[in-house]
Amino acid sequence: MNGQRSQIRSLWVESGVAWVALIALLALNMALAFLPLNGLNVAANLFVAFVMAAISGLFLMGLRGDSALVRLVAIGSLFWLVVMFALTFTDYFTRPV
Amino acid sequence: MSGFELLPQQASTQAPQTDLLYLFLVFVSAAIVILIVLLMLVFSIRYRRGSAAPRPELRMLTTREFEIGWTAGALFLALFIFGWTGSVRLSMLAAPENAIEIHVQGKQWMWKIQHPNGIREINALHVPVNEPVRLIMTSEDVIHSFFVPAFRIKEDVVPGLYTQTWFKATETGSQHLFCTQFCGTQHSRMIGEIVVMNHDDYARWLREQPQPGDLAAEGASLFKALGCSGCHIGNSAIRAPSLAGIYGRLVHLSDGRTVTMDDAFIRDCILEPRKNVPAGYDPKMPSFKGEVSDGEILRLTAYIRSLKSTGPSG
Amino acid sequence: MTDAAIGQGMPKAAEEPRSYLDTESFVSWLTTTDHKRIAVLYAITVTFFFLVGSGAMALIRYELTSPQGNILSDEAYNRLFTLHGVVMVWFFLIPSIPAIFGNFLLPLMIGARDVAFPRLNLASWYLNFIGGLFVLYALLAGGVDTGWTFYTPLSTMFANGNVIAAAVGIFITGFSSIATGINFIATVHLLRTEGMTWFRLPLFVWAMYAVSLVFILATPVLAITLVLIMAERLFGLPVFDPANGGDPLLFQHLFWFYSHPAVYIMILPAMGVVSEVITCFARRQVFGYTFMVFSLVAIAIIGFFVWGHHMFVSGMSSYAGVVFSLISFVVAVPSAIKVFNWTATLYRGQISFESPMLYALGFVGLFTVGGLTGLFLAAIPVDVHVHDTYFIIAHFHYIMVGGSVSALYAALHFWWPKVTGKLYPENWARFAAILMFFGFNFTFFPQFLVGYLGMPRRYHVYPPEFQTLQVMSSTGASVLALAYALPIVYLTWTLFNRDWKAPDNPWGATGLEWQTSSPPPKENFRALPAVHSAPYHYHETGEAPDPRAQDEAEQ
Amino acid sequence: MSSATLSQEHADSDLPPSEPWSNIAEETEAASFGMWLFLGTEVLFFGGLFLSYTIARFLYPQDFLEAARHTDIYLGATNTIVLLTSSLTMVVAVRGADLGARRLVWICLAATAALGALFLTIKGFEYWEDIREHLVPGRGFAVQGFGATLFFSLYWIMTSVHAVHLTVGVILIARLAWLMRSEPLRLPDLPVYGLYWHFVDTVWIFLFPLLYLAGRA
Repeated sequence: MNGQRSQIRSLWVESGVAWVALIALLALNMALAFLPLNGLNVAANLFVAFVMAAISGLFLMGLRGDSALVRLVAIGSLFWLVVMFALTFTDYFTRPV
Repeated sequence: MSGFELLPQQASTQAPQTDLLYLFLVFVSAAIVILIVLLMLVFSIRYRRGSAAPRPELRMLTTREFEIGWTAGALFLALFIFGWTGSVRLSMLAAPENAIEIHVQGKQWMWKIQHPNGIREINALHVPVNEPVRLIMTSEDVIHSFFVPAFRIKEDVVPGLYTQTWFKATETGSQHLFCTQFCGTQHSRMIGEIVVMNHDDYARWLREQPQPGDLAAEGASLFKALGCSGCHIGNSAIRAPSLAGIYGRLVHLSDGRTVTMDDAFIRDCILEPRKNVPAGYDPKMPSFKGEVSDGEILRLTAYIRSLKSTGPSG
Repeated sequence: MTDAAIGQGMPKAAEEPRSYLDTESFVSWLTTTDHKRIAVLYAITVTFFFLVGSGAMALIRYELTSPQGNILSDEAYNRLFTLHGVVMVWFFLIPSIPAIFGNFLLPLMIGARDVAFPRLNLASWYLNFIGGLFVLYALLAGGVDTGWTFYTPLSTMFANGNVIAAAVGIFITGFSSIATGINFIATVHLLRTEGMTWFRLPLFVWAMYAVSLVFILATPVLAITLVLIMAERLFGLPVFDPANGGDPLLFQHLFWFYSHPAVYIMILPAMGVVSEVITCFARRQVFGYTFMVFSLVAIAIIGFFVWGHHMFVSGMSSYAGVVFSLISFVVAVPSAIKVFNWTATLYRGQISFESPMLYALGFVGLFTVGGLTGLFLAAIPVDVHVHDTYFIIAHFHYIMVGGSVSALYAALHFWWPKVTGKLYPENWARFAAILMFFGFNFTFFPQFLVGYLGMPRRYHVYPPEFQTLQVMSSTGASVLALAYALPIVYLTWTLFNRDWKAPDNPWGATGLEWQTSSPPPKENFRALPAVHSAPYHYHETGEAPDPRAQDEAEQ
Repeated sequence: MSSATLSQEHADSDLPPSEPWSNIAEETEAASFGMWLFLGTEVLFFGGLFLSYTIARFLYPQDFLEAARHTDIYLGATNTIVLLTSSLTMVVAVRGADLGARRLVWICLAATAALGALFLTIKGFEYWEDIREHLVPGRGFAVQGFGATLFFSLYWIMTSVHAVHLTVGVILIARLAWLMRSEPLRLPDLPVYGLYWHFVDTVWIFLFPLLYLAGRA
């Protein structure tokens, strides 16, 4: 049972590191939102959000250790999302104002 | 008219171009369908079960060559048709400079037409033959679509958006106008006619219409009545951009965008002034959303267009 | 090799295996997790909705025989074509081949005992059924008059009908599609039997795999679009409403992001069916198997990039239109490859002409016409003229009815012995197939002509010069209705007649589904088969048909 | 399943897989794969909302951002912390099951459900405030401009769609926590719940900057 206890402790430590990183990034994101970045705020905010999502995906959802198949599903859905945005914006970017 | 004509009347400059493409596609399609059907028939008969035809093994390599061959052939054909149709489309996009400008408003379930001199029609449009006509269209309620089969033109008429199309009629006579975007209960009754007249008849028709005072003049009185003139005149107390001679020019906005001052932009400025603040000005103008109708916006736009660089008078 | 000889290769015990049809009780059907029974449940509901949609169509065609629009009121007509579209798209065509034949055959073809998530599979049927009830309620409680496309702002701010109930129904049934898609993908990835490598999968399985990709990637976008419609209509939270600054074209982008791929949901399964049938009756390995596989997947993927060709005249930027036009031309290529390959499969075959084969050959012809007229719609100047006219109606009915429904009937006749253990009167079936081909062309070819002449769709009052062609079309429709009804009658009849018992493999086909009994036992195979060869091992050089089943080892 | 034999943790390896799987490891893998496919679906489901958001913001850049300042950043940030913490308890619950720590698993699951419920409570309070401040588009809407209307339309739709997802998660996980007091620990569904929960949190990770941080600079 002692072995189990130390395993549980290292589980808390490992997961806790991810949690601390997420909270820190949240704080960073809030700070970035208030800085006068000349309209780049949204880019900075979204970049930090992507990093947070990556931590969540890789460490919490276990993509790090998952099969190539599962990773393909994750990447595939993001690819389709990009297609949806890109082709819709071919319209909005070229519309006469 | 009998029901057995295969093409509608060609009554605009676009019509023969569209029909040429159409007939080319019909030809290509027919050739392919005949080829496929013929092959299927021949194989079905020759290789019917139990027939004496020899059936030696197909070599793998032959299969590959065939596959690559018809993939490449289909791709080439597709790209060729795209190149042709795409360039026809782009060349037909812009209306000629000297086109007559007609405003079209769709409304459940009628077409409201306004000529540049203010003459209004409902469910009918009179135009001269051999002159380009540009249609600037918007809708008061739902999406409609302006379709004249004889001209081979169609464009949706969208609320909150100005869409455009144009035509140059080549035949006199009356043509169908259909709404082709389903717009509610009486969609199939939202029809009208385009009457194409020769120049003399058109001039006579114009003379016979009651003269409602032209759009720009109506716009000028609205411009005062709505209080626009309080700010948009050069020497007023509140600093607002002068509108003199501005139509068709480029405007720099405070968020760094540059836009052309056109009908859609003027409409936007009236309804949503805070979205488009010109560089160097404060966002002070109130929104006129709900206070002006689409018809009034048309008149205001006509007025602004009529302003020369001297500035609005009185 | 004859049927009997194939039978010897099977582990056939002395006692007859219990069939999945041997029923304990009615409740056991409603709580079943057996993919074969779920397929039968789907078959019942899909047939019901087919009849509902056809009934609406009959009234529409009757109304269109007269140009004055004096048989039905404006409202009634609008509600009928909306009903026809909604029911036929979401409750007939989309579930038809995947949910009936996909469910039944996919595990059998790959040598599995069931799909990966049997309970989810049952849930998908209930979702489809409940969604259908909502739509029927919408129909009875006032109807919907927006067209199946639900364009805003008509659907949100102006239409009087029961848009919410219909949208809820479609939303719910969307999740049934998603559940089916997830199930099929997981099943193909994880449950293939020993030796069933990816490139030994029958093309029907590949088609199901491709269509599942579309199910799971396109359907959610429809779902969220319907949520936005409901929010706008029910709670006054505008997103598309131009009176509040929304952009109605955004709705069209989202809607067609789903609905164009949805066309491929309807045609990809049909392609899979036809590949099975043609190879079997031509006694021939499919021509260019790998090209067939890649073109299926290519259609599923590129099909996502072309939705803008529904919007050439919508007010969308003309430059975006050119981009979408280019991609739309490109997606024609894999479809062309398939047509050429089916034709070439006949070459040097041993062709016989049983009814499934007649339906399949009819499919190839009608699909070719439908596909080629698609080029007209990708060509912008032509599309500007024919958009929203009867030309479009004719085009997509050639794909969905001439294509998908022909293939559905091919599948029905091909696998009827396997599903029910019954044969059917072959000559009646051949007659129905031929009648359908001619009835179909008689109905829909005139619509190409009347469309190019300029008759808009969704008109029930129309200029009299279009009447001749409309009457022709309505006449053809009654022939077509007969051709659709006939098989339903004689197939149902065989169910109640003891004389039509089918052998396990009546066509001498090579797929694994034919190597088990007809109808299959509950557990599909007494022992899971191992696969030793590529599919469609009919004959290589032989002068006589010499099929080798997939689970038969090479001599 | 007879719970009498399975209440002992050592009986886990004897847990019979359900049809059509031949062993529990395969079934677990398949369940996770199925959930990943569903999450792929969800990406496009929320993608439609994010696209609508992007277009509205693109059409009315100024109004849109000004309206965004009316959201309550403190409650939003608190809720983000609550959700991130629930992610922590969730991941400990899922991995704890592999270690055979039953108490840890069900307590962490209960904590996850409780944190989810806390999020919903805070969100409900925030909604109540929003309504009091007339931030609902329609009659009496407090903010001017098309962009503002669209922003708040999307604010309400996006947050409530997210809240519905979260509610489903809270109910399922609360039920699971209850079951986990006696069910076999190596339940093939357990990682599936974890994936769903983390995904819903990840959606919020994007909603927070878009709805609460926009326009603050």
